Amino acid sequence: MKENILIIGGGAAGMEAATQLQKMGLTPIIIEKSEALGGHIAQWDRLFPAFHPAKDVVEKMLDQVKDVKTYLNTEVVDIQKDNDSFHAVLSNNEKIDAKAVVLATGFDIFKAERKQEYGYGIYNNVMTSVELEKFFRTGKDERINNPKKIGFVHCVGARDVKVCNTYCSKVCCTTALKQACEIKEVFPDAEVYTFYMDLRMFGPGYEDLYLKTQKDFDVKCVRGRVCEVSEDMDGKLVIKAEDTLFGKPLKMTLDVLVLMCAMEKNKSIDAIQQKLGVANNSDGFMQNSDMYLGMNNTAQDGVFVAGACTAPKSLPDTIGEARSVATQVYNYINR
Amino acid sequence: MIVEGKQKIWADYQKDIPDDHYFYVRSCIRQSFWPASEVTFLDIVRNKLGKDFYENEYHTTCGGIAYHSDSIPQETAMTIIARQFALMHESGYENYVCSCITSFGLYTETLETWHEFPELEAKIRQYLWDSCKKEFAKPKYLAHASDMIYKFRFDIAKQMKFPLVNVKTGKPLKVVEHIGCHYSKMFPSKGFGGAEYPHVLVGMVEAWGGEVVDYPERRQCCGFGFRQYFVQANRGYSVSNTHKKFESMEPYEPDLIITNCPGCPYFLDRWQYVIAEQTGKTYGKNGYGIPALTYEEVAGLVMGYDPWDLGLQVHQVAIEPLLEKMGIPYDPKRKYQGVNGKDLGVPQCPMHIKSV
Amino acid sequence: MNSQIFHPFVLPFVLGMAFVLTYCFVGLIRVISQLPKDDRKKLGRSLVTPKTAWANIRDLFGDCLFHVKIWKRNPVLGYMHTAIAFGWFMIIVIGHVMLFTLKPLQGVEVEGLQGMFTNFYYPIFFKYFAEETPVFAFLMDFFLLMIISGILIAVVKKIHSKIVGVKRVMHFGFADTLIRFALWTIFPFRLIAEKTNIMAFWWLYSIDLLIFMCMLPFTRYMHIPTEALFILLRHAGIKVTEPRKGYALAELYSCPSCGLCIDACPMSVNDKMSGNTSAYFMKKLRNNDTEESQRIAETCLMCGKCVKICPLSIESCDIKFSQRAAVPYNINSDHSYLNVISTEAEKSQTNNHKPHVLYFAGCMTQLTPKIMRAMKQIMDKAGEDYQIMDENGGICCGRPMLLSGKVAEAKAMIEKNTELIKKSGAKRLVLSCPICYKVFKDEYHLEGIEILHHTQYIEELIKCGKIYVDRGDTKYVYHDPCELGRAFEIYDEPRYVIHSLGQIVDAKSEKENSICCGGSLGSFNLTQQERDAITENSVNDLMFNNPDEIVTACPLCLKTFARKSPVKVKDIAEIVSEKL
Amino acid sequence: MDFGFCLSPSSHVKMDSIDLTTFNRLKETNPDVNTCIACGSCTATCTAGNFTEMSFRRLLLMLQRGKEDEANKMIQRCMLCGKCTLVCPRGINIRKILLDITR
Repeated sequence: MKENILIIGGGAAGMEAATQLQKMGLTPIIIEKSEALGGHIAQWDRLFPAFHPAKDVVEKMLDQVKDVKTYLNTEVVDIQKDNDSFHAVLSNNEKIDAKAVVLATGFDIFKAERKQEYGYGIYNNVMTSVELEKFFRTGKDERINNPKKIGFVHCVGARDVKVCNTYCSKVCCTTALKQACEIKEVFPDAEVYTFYMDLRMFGPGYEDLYLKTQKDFDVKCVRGRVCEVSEDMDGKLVIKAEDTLFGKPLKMTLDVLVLMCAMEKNKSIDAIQQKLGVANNSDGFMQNSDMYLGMNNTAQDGVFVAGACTAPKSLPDTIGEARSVATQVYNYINR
Repeated sequence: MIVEGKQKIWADYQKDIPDDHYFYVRSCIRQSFWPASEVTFLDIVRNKLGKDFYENEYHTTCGGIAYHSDSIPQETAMTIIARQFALMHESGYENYVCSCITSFGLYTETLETWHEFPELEAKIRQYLWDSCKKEFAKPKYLAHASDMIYKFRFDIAKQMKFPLVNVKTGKPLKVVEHIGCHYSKMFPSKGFGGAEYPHVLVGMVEAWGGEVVDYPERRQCCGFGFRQYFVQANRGYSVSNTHKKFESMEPYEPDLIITNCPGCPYFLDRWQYVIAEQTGKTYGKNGYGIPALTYEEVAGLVMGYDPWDLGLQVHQVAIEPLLEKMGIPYDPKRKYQGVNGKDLGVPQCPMHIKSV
Repeated sequence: MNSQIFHPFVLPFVLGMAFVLTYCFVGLIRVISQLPKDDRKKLGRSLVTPKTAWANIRDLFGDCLFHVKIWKRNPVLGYMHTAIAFGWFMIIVIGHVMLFTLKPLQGVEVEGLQGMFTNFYYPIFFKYFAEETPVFAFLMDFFLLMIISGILIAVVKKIHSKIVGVKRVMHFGFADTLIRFALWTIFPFRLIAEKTNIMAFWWLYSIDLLIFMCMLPFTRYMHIPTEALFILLRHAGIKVTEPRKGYALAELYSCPSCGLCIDACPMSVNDKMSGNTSAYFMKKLRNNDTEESQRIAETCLMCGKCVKICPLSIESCDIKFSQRAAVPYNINSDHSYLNVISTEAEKSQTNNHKPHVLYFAGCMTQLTPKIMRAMKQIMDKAGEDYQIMDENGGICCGRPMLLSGKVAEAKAMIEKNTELIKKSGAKRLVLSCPICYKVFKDEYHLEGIEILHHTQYIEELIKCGKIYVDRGDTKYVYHDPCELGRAFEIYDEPRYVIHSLGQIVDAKSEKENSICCGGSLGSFNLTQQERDAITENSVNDLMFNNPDEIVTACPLCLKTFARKSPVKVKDIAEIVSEKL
Repeated sequence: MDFGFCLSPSSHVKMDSIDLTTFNRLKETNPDVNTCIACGSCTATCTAGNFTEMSFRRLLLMLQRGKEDEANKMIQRCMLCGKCTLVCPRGINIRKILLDITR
């Protein structure tokens, strides 16, 4: 049994699904559009809730897929289903036949400039959570210059009908608190504020992280959304928000403002997704057949989904789904 | 500040508007407060730029003030508007340009509402017929008068005599641009540059050699806020809001404020006097205020109109320091002379803010 | 025998004796002068009143010399203390008797100043200066050996306290350690000097006495002279008013730092917390360490166990209380809003019905509504004519405010509650919370109204047949709440009630030895983790005989135990209502 | 000149210039003050809150937003009964903090 399984996307979901499928005796093939495997997680410095280095996880995952046939810098440009096999054409003109397709295309980061009132791309010291993570990884970012006051805005591009994203992006709350602690580690004298609408600490150890953020790191969590950002004469950011717990508007000057950008559906796969007959759900992510028992299945036989392509997910969620998709594919092949 | 970021937004929020042939409607407030501005506008577009802007003596208020003060229902306001459109239609025009921001906002709101609820449009059509026996056609293009000046800003720049430059230092004047709330805050796509970083006035200032200051309270309302101003007891809110803006812009030392709304220049101008009376503080240099001008007045100034013909003497804040900065000659004796040289009398000088 | 009347080696002793007597005299004057005028009068009266005079004599002997209370608690320690104190006392007494009865000495010509001092040093260094008769020699040697046997126990206790049944002992500083060694060596040196008559040991003996007496005022051994004064003051009925003045000062110096309260204290579940015990508090306050004594005063649970077991009955909780009250506050309370409430309450009592029983649940019971429900069921069943005073929330009884040392502020609440209670026209007031009970009993003036805790009330209902309960075979253990047990010795009523419901087993520590649940409002500083440790220890103690259920009579104990108990925790009213 | 109206103070809490002395002093002895999650249990159960505006949750926020006068006024209502401490899900030693604020 050496059936080809086409896995589109070489991030956490794609790599983990490939690892499991290979162990099951199938032949996974990973198509990754960027120049390396690892996806978003490879760009991350440390993981919540326990500040675990992302590198450790990524390296282990990479090691597990070292024998998996992988195409880098490659996209699927066309795909057809013929009876029970799929014929894919890659951007390098290679053709691949596979018995099943796993969509593990993950997410895109919300384009922060779309929330114009936050002035990303206009004010010098407004940055995104992804850029801050890069700073933690590399120690370099010209916006971060011994800041004294740092603010985090939650739900940028999430839970916001104004940008047509009404869903919760799930991981940003915990990420914000993690990053707030980390920036406090780098600049212990800085005052750090997070502006949240709700703090959704849904996983094990997350609430502990929240407590630690407040108690050990003295991060000030303010319930209220930053509504507008301006720049003052010194290039510092003047923000306005309401402290909704206090019932009064706040105004303060910050040196750096970090926008916790939401996950959005990775749209670069739209054309292929359409050809495979996989629809989107109301949040714009891929529609699986049902959220309980069919979370890896789609309306199309032989086409499976895993990871953040169906909804914003944390890394453990994604890995769990990748493992379950492998079982689904295996059962499908041996049906 | 990353200019490229703003330019990208400006590029995203552009609208196509026709070059010529407009049905022009005046603003209730502007023709009372700044009558010369509308005269100047028509003079510029008709005589300096050679465009066709038609006015009809039968047009009335759009009903915006009553509507925003909650004294007439939306249908009434819409019927009034339908009548203006009927006048435009009867005059053979299909491009509508209004002088008032509130009107512009209300026209936009009305057109968008009719678009979403065609049955309402049908109802208003009936109301208009029942009340006036008129039929209307919706304008093909709706623009605000400042959109026109924005559109022709480079043509105006070609005829410019006094750029927005301090003749003594050679440096560009620092200009605060203040957009009327109803210009694009309700419908960002209907204004040049959108709601967050509107370009309509910035474009003019930059085309005429000035430098725009972006201060933290830039987005704030001038303080008019219909319900706040109309009730005397609430005027404290109005002046407090204006005060907040001036406190925020003060460190930038702006030379003038340019506005595109009927109320804004009025409140930004008169409240400077009230603030000075109450706190003793003035925001310009040497006890002067910061002149708050309409875009037509600024256009008129750079094009070399006589300041007193532009009606700058009706501003509370003395204009002379700005004229001197720009090197515009003026005759102080003419300041308080009427149309035929009639002496209008010199107003009393306030305690804290210089009027001459 | 050296037939002379003076030798320079007596000088250290004489110096020491002079110093210590002067110090004690000055101290006595100071304490007396710091007493409020009324207290001084009380003291004077008590000395001549036969009843108190007898009590003084009884306790001076019983407590100071024989340490009766320590005997009761721990015979080994009792012997240790008696041996040293009584033995030393006897040596001094017999020495003086010898001095005046033995012929050879009366022949010695003593005159003037020297003669005065000889009265001091003769009995002490008798064997150096004179010959004893065999009877006296035997008595002196007997008591000397008795003291040394006591000291041997002390040495053992110091090396390994558990042998003598003590878990935790005080940790002392340099001065206390030095004087202890001085004390331990005084008597062996005396023995050696007397038996060998080596001059060096006479010197060592005398110098040892000098060290001991000079250090005495600055160490815990000051309790030896102070205790006598303290007993007199206590019997005069004097109370603590200020933390370091008058009576409190006498108490501070009377505390021998014996450390018995350390093992008794509920906080002694770990080393860190055992530093919060009364012995340390007294020591810090004696040393004028205001910050630390303040911290301990505010950490104390105020369970009163240390006071109960103190061999001297030192009221350390009162001193802590006065220490709390001594803190200045920048913001004072304003409870003027309570005025409005009374009119509200009046409105709700328009029907003019005067209930027989008024039930006041209290704040803590608001958090344990099952107690209130059970009480309602019981009172309904008993057909009582009752009214609930705070069904929709009431005014705090004032005890927690008092515990913070804010006496005047507590008064506002006490007055308002008094007014409401009196207005109700009820004859009896039933309380579910011992915290309330304590303050109602101590601070409220409710003449003509009987104040009952619900344990007492339920017992009465059962006894007079107003309610009938079924006896089951559940094994209950009863936890004595501090403010019901130790404060008012209500031990039997709850046990009677529980006994009529099922089997009652003993806890390891009971009644006056009951361990605080850890939830006490008395403490301000304890963290949740520290409280949890206390609660766990207390639960373990209650679980000693594997009961099926823990029964308590305090809503706060109930709530606290419920966090940590392996078995169900119920209020006494609850178990009664279950078996009605 | 009397206009019949006047400048009203801004309702904004100006975080750049507020005085946090009391809160910072509290934080040193009670690191717990940072851990409130504004669940409101303390307010809901408050004995004094039954009759007044007393709310510990709000009190803490007042101190964090520089409204010391308001906080000082509110705290006078407290009866120190300790119910708040018993219900706090974060185990904040509220009674102790209340006492410390008034010192």
